[in-house]
Amino acid sequence: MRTFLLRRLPSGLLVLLAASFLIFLILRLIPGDPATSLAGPDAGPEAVAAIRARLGLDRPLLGQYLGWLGDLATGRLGPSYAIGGEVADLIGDSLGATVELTLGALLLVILLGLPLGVLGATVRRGPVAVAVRALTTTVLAIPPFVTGVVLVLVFAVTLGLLPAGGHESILDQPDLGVQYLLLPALCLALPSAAILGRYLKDGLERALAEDYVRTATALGISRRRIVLRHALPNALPPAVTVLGLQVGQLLGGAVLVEAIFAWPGLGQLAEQGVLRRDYPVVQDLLLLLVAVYVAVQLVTDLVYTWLDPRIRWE
Amino acid sequence: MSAVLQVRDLKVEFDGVEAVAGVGFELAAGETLGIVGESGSGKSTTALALLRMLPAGGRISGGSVELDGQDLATLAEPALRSVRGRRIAMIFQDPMSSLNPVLTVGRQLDEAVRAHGSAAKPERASRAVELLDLVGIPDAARRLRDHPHQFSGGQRQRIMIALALAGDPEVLVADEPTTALDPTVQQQILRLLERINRERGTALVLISHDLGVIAQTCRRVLVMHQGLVVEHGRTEDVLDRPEHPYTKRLLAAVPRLAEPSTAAANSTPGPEPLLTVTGLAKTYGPRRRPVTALGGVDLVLHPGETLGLVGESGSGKSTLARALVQAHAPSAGEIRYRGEPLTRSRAARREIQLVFQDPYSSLNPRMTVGQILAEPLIAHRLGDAAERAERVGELLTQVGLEPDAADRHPRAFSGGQRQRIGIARALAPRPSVLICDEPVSALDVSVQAQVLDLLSGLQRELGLAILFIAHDLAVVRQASHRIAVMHRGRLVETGPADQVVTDPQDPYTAELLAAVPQLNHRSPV
Amino acid sequence: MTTLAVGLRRRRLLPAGLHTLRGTAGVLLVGVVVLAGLLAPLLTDADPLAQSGLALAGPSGAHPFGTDDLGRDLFSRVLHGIRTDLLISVTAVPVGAVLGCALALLAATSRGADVAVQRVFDLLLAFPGLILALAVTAVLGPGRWPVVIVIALAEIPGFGRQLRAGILVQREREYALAARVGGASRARVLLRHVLPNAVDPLIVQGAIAFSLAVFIEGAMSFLGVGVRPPEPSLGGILSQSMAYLSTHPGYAAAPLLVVTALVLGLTLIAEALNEGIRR
Amino acid sequence: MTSLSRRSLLRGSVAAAGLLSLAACRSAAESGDGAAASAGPRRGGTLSLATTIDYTPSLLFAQSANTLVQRLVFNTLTRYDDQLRPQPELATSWQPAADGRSITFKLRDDVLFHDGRKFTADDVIFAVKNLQNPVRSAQLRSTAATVTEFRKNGDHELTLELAHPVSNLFDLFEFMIITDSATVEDAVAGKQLIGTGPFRYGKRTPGSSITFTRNEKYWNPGRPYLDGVEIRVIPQADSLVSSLKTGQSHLSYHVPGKDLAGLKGSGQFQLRPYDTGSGAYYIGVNVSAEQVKDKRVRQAISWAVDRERLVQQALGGYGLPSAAPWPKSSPAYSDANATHYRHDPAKARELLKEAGVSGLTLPFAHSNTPDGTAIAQILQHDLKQVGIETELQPTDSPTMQKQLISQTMPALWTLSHGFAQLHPATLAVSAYPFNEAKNSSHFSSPGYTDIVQRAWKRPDSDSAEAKALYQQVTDTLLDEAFVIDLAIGGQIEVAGTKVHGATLNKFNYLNLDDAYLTV
Repeated sequence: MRTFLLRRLPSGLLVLLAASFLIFLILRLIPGDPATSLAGPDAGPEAVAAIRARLGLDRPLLGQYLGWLGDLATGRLGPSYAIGGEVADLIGDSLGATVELTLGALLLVILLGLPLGVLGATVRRGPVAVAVRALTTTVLAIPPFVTGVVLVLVFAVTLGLLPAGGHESILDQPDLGVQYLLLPALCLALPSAAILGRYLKDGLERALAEDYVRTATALGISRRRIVLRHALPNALPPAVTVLGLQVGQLLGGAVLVEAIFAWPGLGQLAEQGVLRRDYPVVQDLLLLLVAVYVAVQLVTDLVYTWLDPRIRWE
Repeated sequence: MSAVLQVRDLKVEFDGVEAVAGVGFELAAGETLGIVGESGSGKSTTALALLRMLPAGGRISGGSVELDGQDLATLAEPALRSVRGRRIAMIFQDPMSSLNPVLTVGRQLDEAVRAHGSAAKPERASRAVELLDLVGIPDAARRLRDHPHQFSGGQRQRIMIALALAGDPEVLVADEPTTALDPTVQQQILRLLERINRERGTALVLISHDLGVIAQTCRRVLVMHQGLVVEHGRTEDVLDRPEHPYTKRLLAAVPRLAEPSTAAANSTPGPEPLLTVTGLAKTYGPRRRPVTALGGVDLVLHPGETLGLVGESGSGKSTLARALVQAHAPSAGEIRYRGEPLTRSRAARREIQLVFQDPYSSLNPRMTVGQILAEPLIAHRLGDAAERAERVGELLTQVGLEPDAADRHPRAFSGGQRQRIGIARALAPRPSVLICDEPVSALDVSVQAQVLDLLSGLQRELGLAILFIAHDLAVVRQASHRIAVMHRGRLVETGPADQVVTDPQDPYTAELLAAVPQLNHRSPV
Repeated sequence: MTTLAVGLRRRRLLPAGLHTLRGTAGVLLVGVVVLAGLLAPLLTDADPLAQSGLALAGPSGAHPFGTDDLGRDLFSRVLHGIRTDLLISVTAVPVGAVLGCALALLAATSRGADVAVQRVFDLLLAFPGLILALAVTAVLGPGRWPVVIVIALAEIPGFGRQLRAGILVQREREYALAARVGGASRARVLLRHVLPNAVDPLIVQGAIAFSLAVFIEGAMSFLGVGVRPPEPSLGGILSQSMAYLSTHPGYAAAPLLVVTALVLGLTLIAEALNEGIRR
Repeated sequence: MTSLSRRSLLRGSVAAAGLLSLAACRSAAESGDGAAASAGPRRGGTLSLATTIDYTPSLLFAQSANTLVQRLVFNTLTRYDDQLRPQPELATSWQPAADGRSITFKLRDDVLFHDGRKFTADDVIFAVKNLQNPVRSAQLRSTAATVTEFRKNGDHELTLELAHPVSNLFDLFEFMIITDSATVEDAVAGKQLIGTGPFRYGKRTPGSSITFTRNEKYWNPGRPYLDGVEIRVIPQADSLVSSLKTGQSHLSYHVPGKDLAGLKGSGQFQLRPYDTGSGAYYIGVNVSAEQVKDKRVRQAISWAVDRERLVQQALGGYGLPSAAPWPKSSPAYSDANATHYRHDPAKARELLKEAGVSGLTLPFAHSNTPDGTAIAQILQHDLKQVGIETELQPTDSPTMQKQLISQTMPALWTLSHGFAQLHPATLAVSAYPFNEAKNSSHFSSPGYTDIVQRAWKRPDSDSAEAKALYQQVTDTLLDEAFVIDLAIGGQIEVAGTKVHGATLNKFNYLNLDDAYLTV
C-alpha cells in the first residue's frame, strides 16, 4: 500500500499544481473584478481603488499567484473578499453540508443501483424487467434540474411531506436532517444510480456468462446464490470504479441540485464566489474539489484492489 | 452391472441447428467411458446436455438422459438442481476460468458442500479440508483461505475435482479436464481421476479430443463425428481394430512418439549456422524481485533445418521466440543472423518471421486476408499495390488456399485455414527463418497433420530454417531434425530428434517422455 | 461449442445491434426529433422570436403547443430549439471526441505520456463542470461558443478514457504483435491495427455523449449562461418553463417531452449498440 | 483484509437503508395553511424570511441588493413616514438652522448597544465620519461629506455643521445606521454585528442563513414581539417560491414578478407592493456610442417600448409603467411625466427617420437572471418593431457592475435603479446612472449639472420652488433620454397569512419592530 501511495502521490500533486494554475488563470480572465463588486453599485473610482489596494489586487499577477500558493503551503487561507468571514470557515461549513449530501446521495446510489443492476441482469422478462428498464432509462432521460423541481413540487408543495429546501445538519438533528437531505440526495442520486445499475447489470451479465458460474450451476447451487454470492463479487470491482467517477460527478453536479434545494454546500459557495468574484474563496474551493476528486480516485483504486484479490498489493 | 446413466437418442439443437444428432449410451456404476471427437463433433455439447446445462439458444430436442430411471431431459428446474452436483457432477476444461477468481477456495468448497446439505459451518469447513486432502492439495487447511490464482494450474484442476466431489456424486463428467495442462500434470490429474473412480466407485465420463488420454483412462470409448456416434466399444477394440472409416482416419492422423523423424526427407541442413543465439537471458518484473524467463540460452539454427523446441508452459519457449523476432529486447546475450548481430541489421528483421499459436487472435479481425498479407509487404516497402496483390495471390496458393480468399475476413475461415493464413503472412516478406510458436497446438489432429505437411512442404520448396516450438513430443519428433528441450528458462538437452526421444540424456527429458499418453491401451485396474 | 460461439460472434456488429426492438425504437425516436428540428421551417411558419400579448396560452389551432411567458409560439420555439441543440451537439461532440481520442493515442506512445494524459483526464473530470461553464461564459461572453466549448471539454475524458482502455486491451492481442513482427512501425501498429479494433465502444460513447450535450446545454441555460437569448434552445425553453410548472404545466410539457424522447432514443441506441458489440 | 470484512461492508450499506427510511418523529415540512388569524399582536415565534441574495457584510454601509439586516440589528436617527416626513427614532427631536447650514439633534438617553454600552452622541459622529470614508462606498457619501463639523452638547445633544444646505439631509439619516465604532471592522468582515436594534445578530452560514435573536433590552418597550428572525438564502427563485408555498418561509421580498400572479391566486398569501419602493427598471444609453449620439434616436427608443406589456409579462402586473423615474409618493411625480412617452412605434419610426438613422444594430447588455433576460427579450422585440436590431448580451452582475462603474457599458443596457423613492436630489447626486458629474451614459451638460446642484443645495425639499427644480431635472431626463425609465416596481412583500406588521424603510431596510406571527 505504501508503494502504491508513493507511486500515485507525486502525479496527484502535479494535478493539483496544474489545477491551481488553471483556476487562478481562469478567475483572472473572467471580466469584472472583486473590487467593483465589493464597492457596490454606486461607488466612485476612489472607493474602488482603495478596495483594490486593500485586497492586494494592485500587485502583479505572478506575485498574486505565488502569494496564494505560499499561503496555501503555510495553511493560511485568509479572509474572503465579498462573502464575509474566513475562507477556512466558509469552506469548512459548506464542505460539511456537501459531504452530507454526497454521502447521502452515494448511499442512495448504492441502495438503488444495486437492486437495479441485479434485477436488470437476472430478470429478463415480465413486469419487473420492464419496470427496471423503464426506470433506468427514463431517469437518465430527464434533465436533473427538472427532476429536482418536480420532486419539490410533488413531495414538498403538493404532498407537504418533506421540506422544499434548506439544510439542517444531520449530526445536530438527525431526524430533521434526514428530511432535508432526502429530496436533494435523491435528485442527485437518481442519474448516478441508473448509471451504476447499468454498469452493474453489464458486469453481472458478463459474470453470469463466465465459466465459474457454469461450475456453480453444475454443483447444484441455487440461481439466487449464484447471482448474489458468486457473480456479484466479480461485478463489483468495475462498478466501484464507476462509483468513484460518480462521486466526482456528484461533487460537481451538486451545484445545480444545491441551487434548487437551497443546500448551503460547496456548489453554492462556488457559485456565489464566482458571481461575486471572491477570488480567495473560489480558488481554494476549486482546488479543494480537485483534491477531493483526486483522493476519491485514489480510494477507488484502493477499494478496487481490495475487492479484487487478483491484483491486491503486497 | 446396472446402468446408472442411460442416454437414449439424445438430440440437441442450437437455434434450430442440430449439434447432437442422436447419441445413446449407457454407463454402469463405477464404470469409465471416454467420448472422443474433434471440435464440432458435439462431444462437449453432449457432456453439457447430460446435466441439462446447455448455453443460451441450446435445447434438448429429443431423446432422454435417465439417471437411475429419472429423465433429466424433462425434469423440473428445482429437482434438476438437487441432482446436479449431488448425483452427477462435472469438471470443465479450463480450471482458471472455471473457478471464481474473487472467492477463496474455502468459500467455493463451502458453497458446494452447503448446496446439498444443511451441515453447520464447522462441519462444512472440515469437509472442505477433507476434500482438498482427497485431491492431493498439500497443507489443505491453511490453503482454504487462498484464492484460485494462488494455485498452480494442476492444483486448480484438483480443486475443480474436489468441488465436483463435494456432493459425493455417482457420475462424474469430465470435459477435456487436462487439455490446458502440461503433459506431466496431465498425467497426475488422470491418475487422480482413475484413483477416484477406483476408490470411490464414481462412474466417469471423460470427454477429450486426445485419444491417448482416453486410451489411458477409459475402459470403453465412444467416437463422435458430426453430432453422431460413429463407433462405440471397448477401448482396446476400437483402437486396435477401428471399423468406421472416420475412426481409422483419426487414428492415422495421431502422431506417435515411436515413429521416427521425417525431417531428413524434407531437406538437409546447411553447414554454416544461420542463426546463433548465445547466452540469451530475459528477466521481467521489478528490479528487486525479478522473474527469470530465460536464463542464458545457447542455440544454433542451420539453413534448411527444423529445430524442435519442447518444454512445459512457462519454460521460456515463447519468450525465446519473441526475442528472436525482436518483439522485446533481451536482458543479456546476443542473437546473430549470418554472423551479424540481429539488432544492427534491418534486413534481418525481414528474414525472421513468426507463426503464432492462436489462429484466432493473431489475425486482425478488421482486415481482409488480402490486407493482412499485404501488411508486411507495405512495412518492408516491397513492391507497389499491383505487385503486392499479385504476391498475396501467390502466397495464398502456396499455403493451399484459393486466391479469392484475399477479399474475405478471417472470421470466414476455419481454424486450420486461419493457420494457413498466418503462415502465409509469415512467408510474405520471403524470410529464411520461420519461428513457429506452437503452430498446431490449437488444432484438431487431422488439421494438425495437414499443417505439418504444409510446413514440411514449404521447407522442401523454400529451404526455410524452422524453429518449431511445441509441447507435444510426438509432433516435434516427427517434424524436426534436432530437438532442444527447455526447462525453467534453460536448454537442458539438445540433440538429433530420434536420439533425444529414444535415448534422453537429461532426467527432465525422460520425465517428459514418460508423461506422453500412449495409444497402446493401459486399462485402469 | 467453440464453433458455435464463433458463429455467433461472426454476425455484423452495428446493424445487428440496431436491428433489435430497442435499437429500432431508439433510431425512431431520435429520427423523429431530429427530423422535426431539421424541417422546422417547413413544419411551422410561426416566427420563434415573435412576441405577442398572448402569454402562457394553452394549446390551440394557431399555437399547437400554446405560447410561452412572452407570448411566443411554443411549437415553433421547440422545433427551432431542436435545431439549436443539434447544431451545438454536432459541433461539440465530434470536437470532444477527436480531442479525447487524440489524447488517448498520445497516451499510447509512452508511459510518461500515458501518466500525463491520465492526469489531464482527471483534471477535466475533477473540475466542476458547471463552475467551468460559468467561468468560460464569463470569459467569452454568452452565446453558442461557450456552450460548445464546455460540452466539448466535458466529452473529452469520456471518449479518451474509453479509447485508452480499448487500446490497452487490443494492444496485447496477438494480431498487434503479429503486425509488429511483420515489420510495421509503432505508429502504424497503433493507427492501422489497434485503433480500428478499439473504436467500437466509442460508438456507444457517442450516443451517450449526445445526450450529455443536451443536458449540459440545459443546465447552462438553467444557470443563465446558455445560448444567447432570444434564440430558442431546448434547455433554455425548459428552464424558463420551470417557474410555471405548478401554474402552467403545459408550458414545460412540450420541451420536456422532446428532450426526454431525444435522450431516451439516444440511450436506447447506445444500449442496443452495446449489446451488439458484446455479442 | 478478509472476504468477511468485505461482506460486512455490503451488509452495513443495506442496514443504512433503514436509517434513511427511518420515519422521523418530527416533520421538517410545515403545513402551509394559515388558519384564521386571531386579532392583536402576539409575543413569540421566529419569523422565517426568504431571500434570493445573500447578505454581503462588506456592503453593510452601501445600498445593496440585500438590505434586510441593517434595521434588524441597528437603528437610524430618524425614519420617514409615507409622505417622506422624518419621524423620531434614536433622535427624539431636531432643529435645523434657518440657513440650512446646521442641524441640532436631541438623542435618546435610554439606548444600549447589544454589548451593554450606552449610546451617545459620539456614536452619531462616528456614523457620519464612517460614511464619509470612501472605502465604505456609501451612496449618500456626498451628503455625508457636507457635514464639516460636529458640536457635542453633552452626551445626548449634537449639532452638525454643513458646508452648504442640502435638500436630502434626512435621506442621510434614514440611510445611516448607528454602529458600534469598536467593532465596525468586524462588522464589514462579517464576524459580528453590534448595534442598538431590536435583534441581536446570531449565527450566519454564508449562502444559507442568518439568524437573529430578540434584543431583550431594546429601548422600545415590549418590542419586538418576535423571539427571533431567520433569513434563509434561497438563490433559485423557483425554490424560494416553493419554500413560501410549503410554509417553510413566512415572508419574502424577492419573489420574481412572474410568480406573483400565481401566489396571489392561491389565497395563501398577502401581497403588498411598496409603491414607494426602490426599484425602477430602465434602459441605459451610452451616449458616446455613435449610433445613439442623436437624442432623437434615444427618444425613439423610449417611444418604441411597450411599458404596459413589460409590466404584465415580466413583472406579473406589479409595477407602474412610467417614463420618469419617480414613484407616486415622490414630490417630483406627475402623471404627465410618467406618461410622457407612451407605446407609439409610428412616432419612434418617424423620429428615427428624422435623425436619418436606418439599419441600426445595437449591443444590448442585460443581467443574465431569468427576470433580466425576460425583460431584455421584450425590449428587444419592441425595438425590432421600429427597425432597431439589438444583440442581447446576458451579463453576470459583477461584470455589469464593473462596466457600470468604469463607464464601459455598450450602447444599450437594461437594469434597475433605486433612490427615486427619496428626495429627488438624492437620485441625481447619489444614483450612478443619473449622476451629473460622472455616469455610465457618459452624459453631461452644464445645464443638467446646474439644475441638479441647485436642487440639492437647498435647505428645503418640499416648497414650490424646489418642485419646480425637480420638474426641470425631470424634463432634462425625459428630453435627453440617456436613462429611459420603463416601470416603477418597488419591492413586493409576499407574506403568509400569519405574518403581520413587517415594513421596509425607504432604503428597504427591514423593520420588524412591530411584526408578529399569529398562530
